[in-house]
Amino acid sequence: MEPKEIAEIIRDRYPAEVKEIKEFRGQVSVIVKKDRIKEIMKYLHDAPELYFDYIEDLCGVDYLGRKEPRFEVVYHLYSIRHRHIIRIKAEVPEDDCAIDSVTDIWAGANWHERECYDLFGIAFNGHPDLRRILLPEDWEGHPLRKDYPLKADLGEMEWKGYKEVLETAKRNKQYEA
Amino acid sequence: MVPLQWYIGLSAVIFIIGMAGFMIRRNIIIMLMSIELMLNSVNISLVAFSHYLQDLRGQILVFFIITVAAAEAAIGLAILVALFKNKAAVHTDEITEMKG
Amino acid sequence: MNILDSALSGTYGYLFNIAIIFVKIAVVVGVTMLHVTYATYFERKVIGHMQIRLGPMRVGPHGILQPIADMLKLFFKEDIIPSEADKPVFKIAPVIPIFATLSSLAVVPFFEGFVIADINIGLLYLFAMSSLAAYGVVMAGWASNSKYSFLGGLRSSAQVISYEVAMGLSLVGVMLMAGSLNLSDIVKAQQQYWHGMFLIPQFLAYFVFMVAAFAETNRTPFDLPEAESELVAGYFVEYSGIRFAWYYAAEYVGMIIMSSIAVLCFWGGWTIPPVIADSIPALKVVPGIVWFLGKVYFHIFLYYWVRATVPRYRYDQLMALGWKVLIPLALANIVVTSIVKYMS
Amino acid sequence: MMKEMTTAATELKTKELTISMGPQHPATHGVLRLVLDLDGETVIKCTPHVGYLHRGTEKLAENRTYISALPLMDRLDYISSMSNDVGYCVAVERLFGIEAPERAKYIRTIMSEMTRISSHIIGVATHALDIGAMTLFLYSFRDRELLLDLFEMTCGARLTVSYPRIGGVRNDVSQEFLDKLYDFTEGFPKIIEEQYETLIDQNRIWLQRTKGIGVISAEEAINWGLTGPTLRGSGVPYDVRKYAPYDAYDKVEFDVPVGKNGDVYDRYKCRMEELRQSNKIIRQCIEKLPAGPVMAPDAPKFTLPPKDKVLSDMESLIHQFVLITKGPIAAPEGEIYVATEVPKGELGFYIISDGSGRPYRLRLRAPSFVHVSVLPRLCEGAILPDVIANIGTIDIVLGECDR
Amino acid sequence: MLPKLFFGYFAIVMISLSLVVITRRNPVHSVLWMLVLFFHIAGLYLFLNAEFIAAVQIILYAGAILVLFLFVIMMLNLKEEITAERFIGEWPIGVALAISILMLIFFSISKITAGPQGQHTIEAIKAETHTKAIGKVLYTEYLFPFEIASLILLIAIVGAIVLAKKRG
Repeated sequence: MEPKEIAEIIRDRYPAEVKEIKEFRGQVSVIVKKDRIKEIMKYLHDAPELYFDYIEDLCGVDYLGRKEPRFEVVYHLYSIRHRHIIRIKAEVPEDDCAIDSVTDIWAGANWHERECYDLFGIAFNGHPDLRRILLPEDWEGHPLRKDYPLKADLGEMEWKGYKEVLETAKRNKQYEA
Repeated sequence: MVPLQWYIGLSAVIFIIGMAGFMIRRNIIIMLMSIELMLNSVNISLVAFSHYLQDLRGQILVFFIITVAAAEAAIGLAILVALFKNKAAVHTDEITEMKG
Repeated sequence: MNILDSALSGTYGYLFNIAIIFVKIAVVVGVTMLHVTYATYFERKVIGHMQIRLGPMRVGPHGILQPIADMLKLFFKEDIIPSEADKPVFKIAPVIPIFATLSSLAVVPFFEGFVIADINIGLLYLFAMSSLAAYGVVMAGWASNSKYSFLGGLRSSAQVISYEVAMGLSLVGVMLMAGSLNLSDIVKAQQQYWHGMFLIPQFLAYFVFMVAAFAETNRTPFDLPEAESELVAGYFVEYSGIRFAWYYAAEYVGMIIMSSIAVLCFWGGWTIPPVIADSIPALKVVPGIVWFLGKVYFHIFLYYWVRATVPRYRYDQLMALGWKVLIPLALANIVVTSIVKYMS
Repeated sequence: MMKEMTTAATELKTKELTISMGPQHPATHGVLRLVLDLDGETVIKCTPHVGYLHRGTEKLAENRTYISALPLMDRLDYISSMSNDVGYCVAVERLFGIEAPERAKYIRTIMSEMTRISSHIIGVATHALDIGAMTLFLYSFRDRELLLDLFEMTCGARLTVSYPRIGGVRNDVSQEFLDKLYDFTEGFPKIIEEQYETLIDQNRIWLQRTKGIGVISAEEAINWGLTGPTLRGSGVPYDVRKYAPYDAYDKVEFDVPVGKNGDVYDRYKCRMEELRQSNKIIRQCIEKLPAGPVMAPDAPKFTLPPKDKVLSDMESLIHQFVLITKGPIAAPEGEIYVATEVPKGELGFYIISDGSGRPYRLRLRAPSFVHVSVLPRLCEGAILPDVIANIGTIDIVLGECDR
Repeated sequence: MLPKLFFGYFAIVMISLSLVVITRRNPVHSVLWMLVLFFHIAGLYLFLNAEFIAAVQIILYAGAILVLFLFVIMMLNLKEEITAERFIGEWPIGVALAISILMLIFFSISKITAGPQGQHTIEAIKAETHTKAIGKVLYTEYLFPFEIASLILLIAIVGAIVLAKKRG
């Protein structure tokens, strides 16, 4: 089935949930609200003509200052039987940074959700074991958020060659278009 | 030539030590080992008798005692494992289930 | 007169006999330890060539001095004892296997008439000593106070007890045929046959014995107690320096002992089959020790060969093999041997 | 009384032993840490801990241009860096809407398949080494050495190659390379058969250690998100190279080997068969290799020009300057998910572009990450040595898992 | 004189070892001291011309039974004994009881009279080898008890497996 058709099916079934359908280079994203995400996912997994039995990917995206709500949780679903793919994007606002877990639909989502929690701070309701995964358990902050600094300010301990590089970069900035 | 009585005396002392160990210790492992000690002391006297009386029957008895000791150790330790699985206790005071 | 007196009495009196015994012990232990150091070298060379690499090449020509360098390194390495270890047990544990295996050498006849103690229960003595070697492993596993060594120790104690049975039973056939437990007598008994080795009538026992011997010495495919990929190094994971070297040496002495038992009980020891000796009389000139060592080296090579070829058994499979295959086979061998012996 | 005893017997068990396997452990293929709760030797609970190699690749990539993010991809699965680079380049090309020339596509396919061979032989060999068969390990490293030499011949690096470029490959391959590679492919199937398979395939111990161990059914494997040979061992013929071909995969003939029982042995067999298939693909690619350029005509906008050109040609100098400071021009706004089949499984790149020269978000869907997560499912209820077999069979690289 | 010296050494060491065995707090140490004790017992057997019994003593007691003890101690991981009330309320009572029985035995030892001598003189055994001599007696005169012993072992094997088997 073409991704476009799948998106239409989802819109027909959950008209209130689907906010937008986007297409780029043949790939279709369905942007949905987060409240009934588990129901939608369950439907996508169980419906015989869709049968998305394989979750390719689950990740978070931070749109700080670009869009509201701030976060998106992106699901890439694939059906090995029907060979079609769809991208579902659930919007998660910053003040209610939680979404339902899909772990009991796809066991493979377990660690992806943990990673998303670890790096973005998006909580997954109903996740069996929501702990930090890549970072140490006592880590502060969620590094993939856009407001998380790429690099710590080391002050005096900084390698002095790096300062020169920074200064050169600053001087060159004016030549950029 | 060492007198036979010396062997019997040695055997008796070890037997008594084993008996004392059985009575005053409360760790079942040590108690089982005390039993082994007692059986061994008997073996010593049996071998000594056999040597002095020039008869191999004493040593045959040692065989049977070793057999029984092996069986006893196996069963005793199996009971111990079973008990431990049930009770996580190897001190005799705490094992009073048999009474009831 | 008891056994101690008999050992000490002789034509030249106590002192001379004691001196002779000490000289023999020194020669046997010295030569064996030299063989052990070079057994490690040959193992690395043999397995290296089997695995399309060269093995040690740096120390001396073709790495010939490598074992000496290894030995020196192990001697001078720091001896680390874990702080939570049971120190006396931890310290004494490595001595037991090397003591047990080296004392096994006492009853091994290397050639006609050369044996430190020609006792009548030679084979039983060997069993007794090989069962002792388990203590070193179990004690090390327990005293290190590490979970990996502990698991290694547990596995090893179970393994050694199980395979001891199979090994003992496999040699009963040999005992029946030879009618003796004295190793020299067993060798002589083999000379009565044209083939000159019990290997041919007792091939089943030989198979069981070799498998059990691999297990007793903790060699591949039965190296579970020290499986480096599961238990890192098993029971001696906490050992270093000279204490580690004792374990290492004991393993190799154990291999030599097991190979010697196999050679003595199944391959005719220092003799060659009468058929061959009669057809090529020139071979009779060759001293017995040459045949003995040749056969022992073949078995040691077998150890290396197997190590380079097969994967490792799993713990439960190892137990199943020991109890469900080897012991029934050994028992069947005993039954058949006794029936044949009774009939003839 | 009797009833109490029996309930006590079923409820209370022997004290469990918790052991920490890793992060420094010879069988964990890197810095994986498994916390195992053991009852005797039976694993009751297995908790993997990953992240010891976390380098923040995704965060770093967000702050780099598309080109300078390429070397990060080398270091994901460091034993199959070529496949990761190819995957990344395919993804970025699709985002930019450009196409690599045919010759470059074939070269990339050759390189990916060479990587697959070298990765699979490492996977199988270390697996065998963990189980105790060490000779296979050294045999296969001999053959991997030849492949690494060929990599070195083409791009100067053996491990972290950074050879593919957005819009093609860095430089053309030499005829000597092709000849040597062709010679390798002539002899390799025989090596597989005579040296690898005879050594362990008929070995009773190997069969006992692998058959019926770590069984996972096809449905369950899909549900867990397994990919690559780990999934195909369960009998699911899912292969991105067939389902969504990229590079020259739609122009070559190959089979997707699948297993039947989904146990350790079937996954091992799948890898062995894939070696042959990869060998076949390489041969076809060499035979069909078209002539022509190895960079797309509009590639200078995306990829650094050669160094000698920069020093002599004004155009190239400008391109170099712009690419370094701003990144590739004209990155369209949008998002794309591209999956590629790397040796370990499906490596997915989800790139969100905001129209600048840097990816707004670069998400890496790493197969090893998913495969590690299935370890508790495979190990619980098994015994300790099976844990080793299971770690080997999912063929993980922790650099990719932790990113 | 030499035999008496030997005996003296064995007696002193064995008695002190058995005291050590029953007084260790750590059962593993206890087992290890017991191992040394068994070696001395085997030595004593050699001294009494019972070489086969000596070998069996080491193979069975040291090699099997004690390893079994060690195995169980390690498996259950019983390192230290917790001190609490004893089997016989006060330990001096136990010791007194033991010593009184010891006294009784010692008084009776002096009354021992040796029975009739058997036909297995040392020379006869030497000529035939100890193992063969013992085997002959065991498999002729004591064949029936020997078979019963094997039954005992069988029952012990079955019993141990049934007891230690996991339920459910």
